[in-house]
Amino acid sequence: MTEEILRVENLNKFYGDRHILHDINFTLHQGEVLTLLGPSGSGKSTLIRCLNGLEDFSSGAVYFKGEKINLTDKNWQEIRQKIGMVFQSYDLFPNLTVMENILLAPTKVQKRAKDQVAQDAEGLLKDVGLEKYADSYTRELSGGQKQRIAIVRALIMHPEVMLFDEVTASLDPEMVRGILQIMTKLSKEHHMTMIIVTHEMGFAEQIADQVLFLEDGHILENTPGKTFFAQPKTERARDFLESMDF
Amino acid sequence: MTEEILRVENLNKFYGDRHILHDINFTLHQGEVLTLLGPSGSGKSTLIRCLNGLEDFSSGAVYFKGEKINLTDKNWQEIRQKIGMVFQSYDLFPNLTVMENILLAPTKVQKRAKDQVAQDAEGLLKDVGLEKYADSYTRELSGGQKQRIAIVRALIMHPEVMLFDEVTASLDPEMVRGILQIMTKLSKEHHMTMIIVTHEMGFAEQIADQVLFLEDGHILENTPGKTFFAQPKTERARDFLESMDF
Amino acid sequence: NDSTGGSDSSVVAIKKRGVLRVAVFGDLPPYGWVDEHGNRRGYDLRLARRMAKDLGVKAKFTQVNANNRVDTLNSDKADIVLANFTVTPERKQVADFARPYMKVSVGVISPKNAPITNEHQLKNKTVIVNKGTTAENYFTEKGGVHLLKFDSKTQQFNAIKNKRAAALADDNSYLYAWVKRNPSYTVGIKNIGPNQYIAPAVKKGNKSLLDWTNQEITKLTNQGFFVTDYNKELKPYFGKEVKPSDIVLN
Amino acid sequence: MEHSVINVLFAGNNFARIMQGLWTSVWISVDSLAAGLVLGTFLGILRTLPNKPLRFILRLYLEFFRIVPTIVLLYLVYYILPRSFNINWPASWMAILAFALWVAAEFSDIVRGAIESVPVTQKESGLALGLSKTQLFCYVLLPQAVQLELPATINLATRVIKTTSLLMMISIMDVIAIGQQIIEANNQKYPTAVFWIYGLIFILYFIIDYPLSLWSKKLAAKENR
Amino acid sequence: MNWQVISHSLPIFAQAFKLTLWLSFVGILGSLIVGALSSLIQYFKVPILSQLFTAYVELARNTPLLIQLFFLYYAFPVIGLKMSATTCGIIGLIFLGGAYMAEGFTGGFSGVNQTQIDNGKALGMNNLQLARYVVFPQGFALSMPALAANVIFLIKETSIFSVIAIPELTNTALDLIGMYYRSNEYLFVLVVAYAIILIPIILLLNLLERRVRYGTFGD
Ligand SMILES: Nc1ncnc2c1ncn2[C@@H]1O[C@H](COP(=O)(O)OP(=O)(O)OP(=O)(O)O)[C@@H](O)[C@H]1O
Ligand SMILES: Nc1ncnc2c1ncn2[C@@H]1O[C@H](COP(=O)(O)OP(=O)(O)OP(=O)(O)O)[C@@H](O)[C@H]1O
Ligand SMILES: NC(=O)CC[C@H](N)C(=O)O
Ligand SMILES: [Mg+2]
Ligand SMILES: [Mg+2]
Repeated sequence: MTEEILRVENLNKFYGDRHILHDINFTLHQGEVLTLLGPSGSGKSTLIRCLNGLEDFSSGAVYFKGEKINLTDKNWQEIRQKIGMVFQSYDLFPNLTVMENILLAPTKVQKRAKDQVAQDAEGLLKDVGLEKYADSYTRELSGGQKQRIAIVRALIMHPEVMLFDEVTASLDPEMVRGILQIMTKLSKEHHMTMIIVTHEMGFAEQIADQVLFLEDGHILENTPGKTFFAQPKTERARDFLESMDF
Repeated sequence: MTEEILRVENLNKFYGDRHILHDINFTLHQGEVLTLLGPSGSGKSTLIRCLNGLEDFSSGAVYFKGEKINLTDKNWQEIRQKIGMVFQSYDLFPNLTVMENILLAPTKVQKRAKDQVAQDAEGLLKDVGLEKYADSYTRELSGGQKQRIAIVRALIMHPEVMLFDEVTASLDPEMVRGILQIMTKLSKEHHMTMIIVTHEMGFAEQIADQVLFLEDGHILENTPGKTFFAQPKTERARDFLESMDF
Repeated sequence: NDSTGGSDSSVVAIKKRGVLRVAVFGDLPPYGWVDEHGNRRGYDLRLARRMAKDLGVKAKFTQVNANNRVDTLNSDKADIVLANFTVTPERKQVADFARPYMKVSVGVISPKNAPITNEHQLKNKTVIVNKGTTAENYFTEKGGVHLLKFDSKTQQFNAIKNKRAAALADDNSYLYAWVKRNPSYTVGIKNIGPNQYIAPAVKKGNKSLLDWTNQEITKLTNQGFFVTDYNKELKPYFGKEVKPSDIVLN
Repeated sequence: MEHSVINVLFAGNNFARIMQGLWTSVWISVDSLAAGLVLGTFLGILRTLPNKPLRFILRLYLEFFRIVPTIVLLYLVYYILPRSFNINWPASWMAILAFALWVAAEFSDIVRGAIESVPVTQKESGLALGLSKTQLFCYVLLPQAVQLELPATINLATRVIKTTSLLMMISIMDVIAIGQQIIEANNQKYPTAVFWIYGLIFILYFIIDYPLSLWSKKLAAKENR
Repeated sequence: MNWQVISHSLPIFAQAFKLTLWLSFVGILGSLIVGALSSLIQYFKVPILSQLFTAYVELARNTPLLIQLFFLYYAFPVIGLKMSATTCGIIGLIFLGGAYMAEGFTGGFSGVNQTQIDNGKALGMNNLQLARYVVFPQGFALSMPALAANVIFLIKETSIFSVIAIPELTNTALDLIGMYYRSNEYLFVLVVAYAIILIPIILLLNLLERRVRYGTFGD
């Protein structure tokens, strides 16, 4: 098997008294796509946020390329440059233009040369079909366009893993497809390692190498993608899959 | 054919200079379900809002049970008691309890006796499985629960038509199904006349007697439900249906 | 509107009302001030109470500062001002003064260790005054000094104690009393500008109260009321250098 | 030094008088607020009506009170109003009048803002249920607006209370005026009286206003959840 | 109304007008600096300093400027700290204004979506970078309405400087009334003077506020 990128060991998370994530274990290898499925409130967002330090956790460990991540702010800040993340609410910085949004982190955080990054950015914008919009403000863009920019903004950091949390959930149905295509391309052509939370079952089925099915903060299934959709092991997962199509 | 409930004749609507709805014509009969489909921005919400006077229109007419609706505030207020409407953003009144939300209009507007309506309300709450929540405030409810209350709040007025504008759009996928089931039951068991705007194609296919396909404010197709989904007449509608499933 | 305002404060109206409304100072011992029990006291206050008594009514007080005495009359907030109100030609145009009951002149105090004893020493120095007083008017017209202007006595005396100016100018009659309590200061200039009088003032055109007050002052002067008033209210506050005849008219 | 603090504060009935001055400030605030809130609610509702001239006039009213500092306002009401309009009430009433007009102006803006910020969808849901404009207003908009405006209203109250410190400018024996009398009467015996008396008044204002501020913050935080 | 009285008083009022403008300007500038600083310190919960600034904000916001000035000007010298009236006025105004501005900024900063901050973090920014590139620029735009209201409020508060003998507009008017008894005329000039200062500011700020509300700030 290829190189191990992320490994989670016995991760537990509490909000106050509430035990939100129970003994989470899994491993993600180079180039793999892992899909997190599960009903609303099962802890998918919480888990994915733990993986780049937006939430701290109570016990357990996360390993990045075999090295245990040490839970200081400083260290997370380093790690996050290697782990890209895109959220449901396409949150571009509204006070900046598209290009400024993209350049901010590489120039300020990674201190890369501006003109070089800009060139890079133009390439990526072209890939997602938005090269015309470099100097627009984000309010002039549709939801789908914003979300594509958000993906570019994460990719420009040259991350080794990408985390996607329901990136199509707030989009008009007609916009969804474009975004899913970009993600598919990212996996198939660029072999990006990814963790994806989604409610689009068709898409998940097509892209997932591995499926983690969560309920109430427990991993109920950790199965190769094909197997999960063809014959889910648990009753709960079967119900869940059924409820997803009317 | 059964009695005619709503008829729209040559309706045109402008926002400032922008022509939003072009010569809309259609008829809705007692017990029928009409589904409004079309891409985002095509004018579905605008049209449905014109039908109970939340938007005024520039020319054309709406007939309710054969009588032309006269476009004064006073008259709309009368008509609205016969036309129920539920929106995407489950807007219960946050300052009232569930029961108070439901009782407000029948007691204040229709001047019905409170205890009688309350009894009625309990029945409806039981139908949607929320009888326990009568005295809760709405912030304690989930999105799906709120939306069910909003439907009850409209039904208690004994409307002759119900208008639904993307009522499941802001809900978690698992919640969607419950709401769609309630609407199906309303049509199949209670023979409610309904106009439904939705992005749930499976549901639309199953429930629609008639489909209006809108684009840019024009009616591109006005077809019986079965026909539309099996063999859409226009290229545009075909594209649209395709884009809806991944 | 003079006539309506005047009639409100006519003697008849006052008697009918049973209250004489008097504008007085509240922070100016020993003329008009409030003691630690909350009672209004002073030379002006004794006069006010006496006038009310002679009118057969109760006295009710409105506390004013120097710069709103005229407005207080004009807007009918009081029937009469007994707040050490110096008679000047300008003021006669906006209020009616009755017969005077006190002599006064502007004086200047300064610290004993840097005394100012004649007007030339004030040139280009900072001088504290109270807004709306004859002292302010005098220096404003004369020019040549920098004025620091305060609303009330409390403020101006605190300011001089905080050494915010070389000197403070005000009626010599208070200054005598004040330096006695604050012995590190001296009334370096005892008289500057004209000798003037202090009189009760009523709203312009209020003839009825004006006439009554004139008679009253005459009567009280004859009865020696002001000497008694002086002995009771002022004398304890003054040093030996002040004699009753410096203040009281006869 | 400490000895003299106690002495100044408790000489005669100094302390009781300060408290009485404070009470004057408080009840003037309370009365002005009561009157101002009623008038302001009314004006605020009028400002949401689509009548252009009316809105313009009410806007002018608001801007006038925004432009004129409160000291000046007190002067205008206390000294000019009686002369020009023959309204002559006791000083405290005049103060209440001035404050109430000011509160009404500020509050009308709060009310308008709150009513307008009730989401449009709430209005539409009400209309869709067949509620008339008045019913919509009474059962839906107003109750929600009241909740929205509460923190701003409490803040306004703290400002009114603080502004009572200007009352001494129009011959009202408020806590500061009385403080000054005491300072003057004790100046010789206790030269540091000025420090302690002003210090006490400073603390007293804080004791009254701080709980209100806290309350308003709590409510605002709750709203933002 | 006597126009001659008015025109005679204009040079004196002009003097006071300039002073009011100058004091307001310095006071507002200082308040903005103190306010921004204090708000950022509170936002990032800098230990000790943040408690200190919270206490300051509460103290300053919940006491009247008048008594703050009395204290600075009349009471402080008693314990040996004497400052000129102007210094006291400006310090007082900044003391008060800083607290109000801090609240304004805090309101704006807390209006910045948590998701915006998450995004910034996810891009690897540290706290300083978050403050500089995310929280401050967005929060500032959001705080504009509150800051604008504070600007107007602080300009009006300079009228209270009259109690410490600073010859600004209100003091000048009350003084002239005390000397020449022309209340109508002088109060008229006074109100007009405030209108001249405040109306353009109100208009300007309305404009700004509208731009913020419609999200066009930053164009
Ligand atoms: N800040 C918080 N404080 C307390 N509880 C929280 C918090 N955030 C989330 N939770 C709880 O943690 C659980 C998991 O939430 P999470 O958002 O991870 O679910 P999810 O699987 O992402 O759901 P969805 O599909 O709706 O996004 C839920 O029960 C939620 O109520
Ligand atoms: N208040 C308004 N002022 C101006 N234009 C408007 C307004 N409301 C809607 N529009 C425009 O009218 C057109 C139709 O909008 P409408 O909301 O009816 O579309 P829709 O079909 O309901 O879309 P969606 O599926 O996104 O809800 C759009 O182009 C929209 O931009
Ligand atoms: N308050 C005062 O000092 C009054 C001063 C002087 N007697 C005047 O009338 O102007
Ligand atoms: Mg989630
Ligand atoms: Mg719509």
